[in-house]
Amino acid sequence: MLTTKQSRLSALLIPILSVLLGFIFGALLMLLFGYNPIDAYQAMLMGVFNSPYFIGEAIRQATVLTFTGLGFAIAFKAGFFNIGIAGQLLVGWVAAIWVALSFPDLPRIILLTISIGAAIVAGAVWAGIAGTLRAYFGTSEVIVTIMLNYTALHLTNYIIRSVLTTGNTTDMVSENASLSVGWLTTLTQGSRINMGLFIAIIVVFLYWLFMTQTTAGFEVRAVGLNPDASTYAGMSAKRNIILSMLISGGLAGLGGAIHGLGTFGNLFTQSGLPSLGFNGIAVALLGLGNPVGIFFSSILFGVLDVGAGFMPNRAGVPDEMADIVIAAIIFFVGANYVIRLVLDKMKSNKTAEKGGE
Amino acid sequence: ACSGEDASDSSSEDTSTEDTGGETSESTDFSVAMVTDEGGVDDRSFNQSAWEGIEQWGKDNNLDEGTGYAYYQSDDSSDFVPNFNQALADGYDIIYGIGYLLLDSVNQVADQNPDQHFGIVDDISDRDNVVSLTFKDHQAAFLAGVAAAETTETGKVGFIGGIKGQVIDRFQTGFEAGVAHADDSVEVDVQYAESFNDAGIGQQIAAGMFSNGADIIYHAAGAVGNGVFTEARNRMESNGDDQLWVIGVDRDQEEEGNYDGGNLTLTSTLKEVGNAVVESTTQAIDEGFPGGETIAYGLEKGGVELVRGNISDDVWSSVEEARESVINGDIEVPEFTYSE
Amino acid sequence: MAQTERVIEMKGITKRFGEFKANDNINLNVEKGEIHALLGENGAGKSTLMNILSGLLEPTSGEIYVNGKKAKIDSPEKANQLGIGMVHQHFMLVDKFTVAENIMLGKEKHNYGFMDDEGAEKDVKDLSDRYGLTVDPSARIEDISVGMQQRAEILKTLFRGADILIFDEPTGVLTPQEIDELMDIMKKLTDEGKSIILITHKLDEIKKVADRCTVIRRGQSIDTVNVKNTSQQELADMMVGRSVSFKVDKIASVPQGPVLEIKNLTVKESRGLEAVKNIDLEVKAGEVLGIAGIDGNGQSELIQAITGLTKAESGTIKLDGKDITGEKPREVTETGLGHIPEDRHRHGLVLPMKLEENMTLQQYYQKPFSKNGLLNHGKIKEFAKKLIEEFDVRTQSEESTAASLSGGNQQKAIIAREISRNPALLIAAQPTRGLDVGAIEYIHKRLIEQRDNGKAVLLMSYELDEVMNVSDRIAVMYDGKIVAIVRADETSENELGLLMAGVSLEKAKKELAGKDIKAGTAGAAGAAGNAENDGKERATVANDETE
Amino acid sequence: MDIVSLLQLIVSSSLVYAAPLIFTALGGTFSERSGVVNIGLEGIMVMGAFMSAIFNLSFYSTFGAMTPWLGLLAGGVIGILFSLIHAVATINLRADHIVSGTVINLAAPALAVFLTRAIYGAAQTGPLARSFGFSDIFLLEKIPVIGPIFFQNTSGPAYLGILVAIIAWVVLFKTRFGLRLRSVGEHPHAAETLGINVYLMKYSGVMISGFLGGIGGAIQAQAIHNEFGILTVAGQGFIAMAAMIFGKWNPLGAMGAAIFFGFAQSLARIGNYIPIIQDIPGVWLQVLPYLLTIIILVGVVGRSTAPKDLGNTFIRSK
Ligand SMILES: Nc1ncnc2c1ncn2[C@@H]1O[C@H](COP(=O)(O)OP(=O)(O)OP(=O)(O)O)[C@@H](O)[C@H]1O
Ligand SMILES: Nc1ncnc2c1ncn2[C@@H]1O[C@H](COP(=O)(O)OP(=O)(O)OP(=O)(O)O)[C@@H](O)[C@H]1O
Ligand SMILES: [Mg+2]
Ligand SMILES: [Mg+2]
Repeated sequence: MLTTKQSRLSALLIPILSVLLGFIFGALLMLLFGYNPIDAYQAMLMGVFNSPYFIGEAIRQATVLTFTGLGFAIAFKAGFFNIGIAGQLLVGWVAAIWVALSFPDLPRIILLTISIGAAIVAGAVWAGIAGTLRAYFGTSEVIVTIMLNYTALHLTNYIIRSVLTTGNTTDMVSENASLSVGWLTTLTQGSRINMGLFIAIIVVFLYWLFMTQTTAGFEVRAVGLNPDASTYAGMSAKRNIILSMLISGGLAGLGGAIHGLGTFGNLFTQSGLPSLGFNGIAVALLGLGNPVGIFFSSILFGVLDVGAGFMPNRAGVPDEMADIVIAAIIFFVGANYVIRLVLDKMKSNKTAEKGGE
Repeated sequence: ACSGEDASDSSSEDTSTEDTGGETSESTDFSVAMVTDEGGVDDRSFNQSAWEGIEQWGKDNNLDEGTGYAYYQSDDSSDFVPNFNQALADGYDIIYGIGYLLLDSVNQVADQNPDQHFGIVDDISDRDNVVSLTFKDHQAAFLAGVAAAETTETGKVGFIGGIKGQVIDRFQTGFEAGVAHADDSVEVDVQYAESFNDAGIGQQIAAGMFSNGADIIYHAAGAVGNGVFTEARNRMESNGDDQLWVIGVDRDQEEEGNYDGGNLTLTSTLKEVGNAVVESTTQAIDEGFPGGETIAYGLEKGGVELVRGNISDDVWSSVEEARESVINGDIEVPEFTYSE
Repeated sequence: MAQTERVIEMKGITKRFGEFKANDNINLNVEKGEIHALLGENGAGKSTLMNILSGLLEPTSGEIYVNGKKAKIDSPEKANQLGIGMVHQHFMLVDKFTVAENIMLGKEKHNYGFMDDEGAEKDVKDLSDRYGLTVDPSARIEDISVGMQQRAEILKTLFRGADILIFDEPTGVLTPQEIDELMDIMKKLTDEGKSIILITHKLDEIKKVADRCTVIRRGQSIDTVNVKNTSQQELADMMVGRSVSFKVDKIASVPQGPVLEIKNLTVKESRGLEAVKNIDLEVKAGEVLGIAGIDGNGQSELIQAITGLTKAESGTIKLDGKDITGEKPREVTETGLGHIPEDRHRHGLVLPMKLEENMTLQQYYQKPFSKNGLLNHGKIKEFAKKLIEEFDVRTQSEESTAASLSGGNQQKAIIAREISRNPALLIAAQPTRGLDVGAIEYIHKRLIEQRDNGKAVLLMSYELDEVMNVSDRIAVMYDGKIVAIVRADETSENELGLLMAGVSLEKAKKELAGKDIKAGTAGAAGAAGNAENDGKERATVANDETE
Repeated sequence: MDIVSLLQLIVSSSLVYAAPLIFTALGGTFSERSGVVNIGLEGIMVMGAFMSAIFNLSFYSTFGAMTPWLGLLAGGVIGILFSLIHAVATINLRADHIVSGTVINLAAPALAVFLTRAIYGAAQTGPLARSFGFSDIFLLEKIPVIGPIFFQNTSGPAYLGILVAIIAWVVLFKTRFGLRLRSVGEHPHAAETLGINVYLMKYSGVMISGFLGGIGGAIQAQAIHNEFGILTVAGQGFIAMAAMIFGKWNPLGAMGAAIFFGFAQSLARIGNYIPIIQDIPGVWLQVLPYLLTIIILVGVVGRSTAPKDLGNTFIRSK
């Protein structure tokens, strides 16, 4: 019991220390270029935390990142590198807006359900292609998802212009397809925070439930760790490959729906793949694949992302600095072996001291 | 500000700021901010042009950056609305959204803040507290078409668009109309890169167009255009006998056209977003905010322009002629071909 | 022997892993030209000691003298320079490289950095001819037999000029024939003046080739004895630390109705060749059917077809009266099959998962471990604890990962999992590979217990000892066919050896009748036989229950 | 357009597009052959593009027409430096290779733009002093028919890439260094017991990938974009990674895959001048390169096997 508690503590300690070290690294870099790191961080944090509006915005951003992060994580757990989260998010976004625009007058609960459902299906299908090819032909999911990213990008732009509208931006969806929650909007002084937050919390719980408490999750984990032994034990590796990619893509598609309906309420032509997809990878890594960890790391990313906007005007520091800090944080998460080593050394020194007394 | 020189140089001799500078130098309590689209403030396109205009206006009025004038940079489309709100919190009198991508965001914050004044560039908002500044890009493109048709030796010219859509369609329509106006035997080869980023695609399309006989390409495709210039430069450097030209967009792209042995930027169409923003600001100070209005900046208002560049004297006089006709209404330049 | 020189002298070697002492003040002397056996239970510290000698591990304390000179062996490179080479328990070969490339790696033959493949292959050929270690220098490791892989490993050390060779459990993966060849090779090497340290769990092998034997128990060196003057019994006693004198009693089997019925079964292997050719086979309730045969004669494919991992080409398989031909592994398992796979790391366990999860790998989806798709962690833990207790799996806790267990305990966990489901048919493929005598005997006992409970057991093993001791009937496979089915108590290793080489039963009987048994080492068949030690003298050790 | 000029057009525009991909995919091959997954290729390309642009602008007055070629070296060197982050993280600090690669991809664009701002006061450098231009391949250009199609007015860097691919193949499969590098990617513990310095080999693999990836970025900047900005490298690193896998971790395969990708793009862009292809709707032509890659991968190439120890952290026994 004690040992598990201790390991849980160090599992918490590592991301926290990584975040600290990341900030310190950023500060050093800023000093090197003659910027004032204190001003910069103050601008970033105060910018967000001094205003309910920006807290709301940070959470809104975090909400979408939670979905993309979880999406990446489940594929990763099952042994796949789903680099196609961005494309799956995009097709989810398209599907949600398409459905919402097609049936503007349906009752809200129904319209939201089918819009979001369509997005999940779209994302799942998009990732499912890669999963199926992997399962039946052994085709590298890395290549297929990269290729499907670009395919999604071009198809999306085509659909917007040729199917949904003639311009670059679709109409706004009707009120019935809005995710906004009155009291939350009011509380955050009009931010775009939306019911995606609650969906995210539910999904975090469901993800945990699925992975640790269900037989299907057990299979996904087992197949991810040792497909041969899992096959021997009567699990279907093929089925689980496809299943985990479907869930992965479904989560990304759900993120697309929340982003589309919640953040924008419409869809517009994209010149590149949404960065939320790739940041989802970072979020998953910082969260160490744990759903609650992913949720909190999404919030950190949301704050950094929204707060970064304050740095140029209030501290004169280019907002690229925020990305550098994020990269540094992930670096330390990755190199946690060193952090662990130092922690262990400190611990053993302590116990040695105690023992000596 | 009809001259198509490098924007940062031209600011010192900018005529449009002179119009306003003398009268408004006292009104230091007025402040202006802009929110960029994803291109950022130094995109060497309309964001940069808008910012240079605002910056100059601020300096002329002895304002400080950060209180009297400011920009808010968007790295992602989801930054638009928060950036408006940041500008709102910082208390600017007018906040401009630069580029059609910001329309929905402007409308949204305009609804939430009915007493605040906003501007949108390149699109039209129907809100009462928003002034819409549009540009008759098709007029400048028309002149580019005239210049191209009159300059081509092969009777074939090309147009490369970025991502298909209304805005770029305006360029294409104007250009095609200009070509037809000058010489309807000249063919226009139209292609879209479906990207604003991948210069490699620009280079491939340009290679195809040149190989297929076009000798002038007009691009309206952002960074994809870099590849168009590269292909033209490569061809000119390996075989300088057959003159090829590129027509730049949004700002004077003369610099991009330098090659061993000359310059191949025939001309560039300009979009003087800075002028328009300053003009509408001045109007707001002097006559009250033109909320709900749409101000279309065309050739006549110096909102769009074609630079002289490397256009020959003969051709330039045809261009001048065409410009007169457009301004005085003899020629009505079509805006859209988009119909499907 | 007194005048021989000491090539290796390890003095007071201690190796700690954290708090744990894997080697505790061990002394070991090896003389020139001898084969020195190292004997000890699983986890006694043999591999650790040898890894220290070969420069892979650094001792916590202690000294090493090589040829009388004190040496600091801080890298494998250094060990090479000192003439020490090790043939590792898990081969250290690059599958995709050729034999020659593997042998040359690190000491490549090259012209200005460019590989001289032909020269290298010629050198390897010369070397292999010199020591009689037949290999194909240009063949890829992944395409050759385990025996040839091992010869490549040996050549690797010889190529580096090793005078002192360490063999860590070299026979565990070999066929009887190959084992015999290896013994000959070892003898030949010592004749050339090389010294050999041999780690093995097989006492008969020690008796057969070793000159002296050092016994290690729980990280400590117990004694070094002269093999000639010591019986297998004495060696076993020393190894375990107390007298072990009994053998598991095997009452005669009482076979009943058939549990497994195979008719006209043909199975193709992955490259599309027929590996199992039109086989008929029956295993009855209450009997252990052994399958003997040299590796690669279709045994693995036969098992894969029964378990549903490979589709049968033609024929039918019935389990407990139900036709399971073409069924998926899960259906087969549920019909009543337990399966201890050959490769426990790859197929038996999900190493990074908890032991408790591994223990329910076949049953997690059934009641009481789950209900409506939801796992019941309490029940899983309870079940795992029970099995750990019952099967004496040594682990810190049921929450430890399977990877943290020793090989023997990992195997016990698998056996616990499979037997606990009480399957009508238990297939045990190589169930005791690499395990010590204590563990082996325990596993054999459990298999026989299963039989005595009226279940059918199908045992596949390359070790004739094992097949003969545990089985009631033995089916011999050769070239994808069952060439004979004999009663275990009516056959001999020599007969089996001949059958395994493809000799027909009548012919084998005739041949054996005509010849003196002692001389029966002719050809491939003889490889299996060991006349001096016809299996009766086996030391059998009860499950080690101390501490 | 006559058939010869059409072919010339297709060949040269395929090669132009492929050139950066060839180098970067070759880089990835070296890294992964040594057992280190490198999804950071994209970031390495960004740094290479950035550095070559600075070099090009700063040293044109000194080196003249040689500048872009030397710029490749500049890009390669910064690529090496940047790849060291990946090497230290994955080899010494035992970081997950994907995590570390993600760090590279996050950090590189931010850092490069940050530095560009610091140096040029804007997010882009502006046009470079000198770009690659077309090259004629010495002597080969004189071959009738073939010469004009393949070797005249074509991409110099692409042919350099082809040459480097052949060299890389020789290095990887015919030299002592290559054997050792591959052994480390397949079975590092075996290599260790034979006295091979596993860390050194892995460092070599990653640093070569940095060098070649940096060159890939430098080509992207100096042969195509003619400037450095955030859009200069936009996904090419990922495509190169796909090419590496497509090519089954074989330098010649990776090169072939990169050229194939350039060809598919070219077909999509030049399709308008080719009968039949002309009639395919635009959107399909745009997604053609991507779908074609998937189809060929599934139908023809089949499953590819990565180096056996790819992605694992090597922990020295002791
Ligand atoms: N790297 C290590 N870290 C911690 N403990 C270790 C390590 N290597 C070995 N041990 C422990 O040291 C002990 C001796 O292991 P070793 O591998 O030497 O046993 P062995 O005698 O070779 O056993 P076997 O017969 O199973 O091969 C074991 O208890 C093992 O758990
Ligand atoms: N790094 C390590 N940390 C802790 N224990 C280790 C480590 N490496 C090995 N061990 C332990 O060393 C023991 C021996 O390992 P080894 O792989 O030699 O198994 P084994 O008992 O010899 O099994 P087999 O013969 O089947 O391979 C195991 O108990 C294993 O858990
Ligand atoms: Mg061992
Ligand atoms: Mg062992």
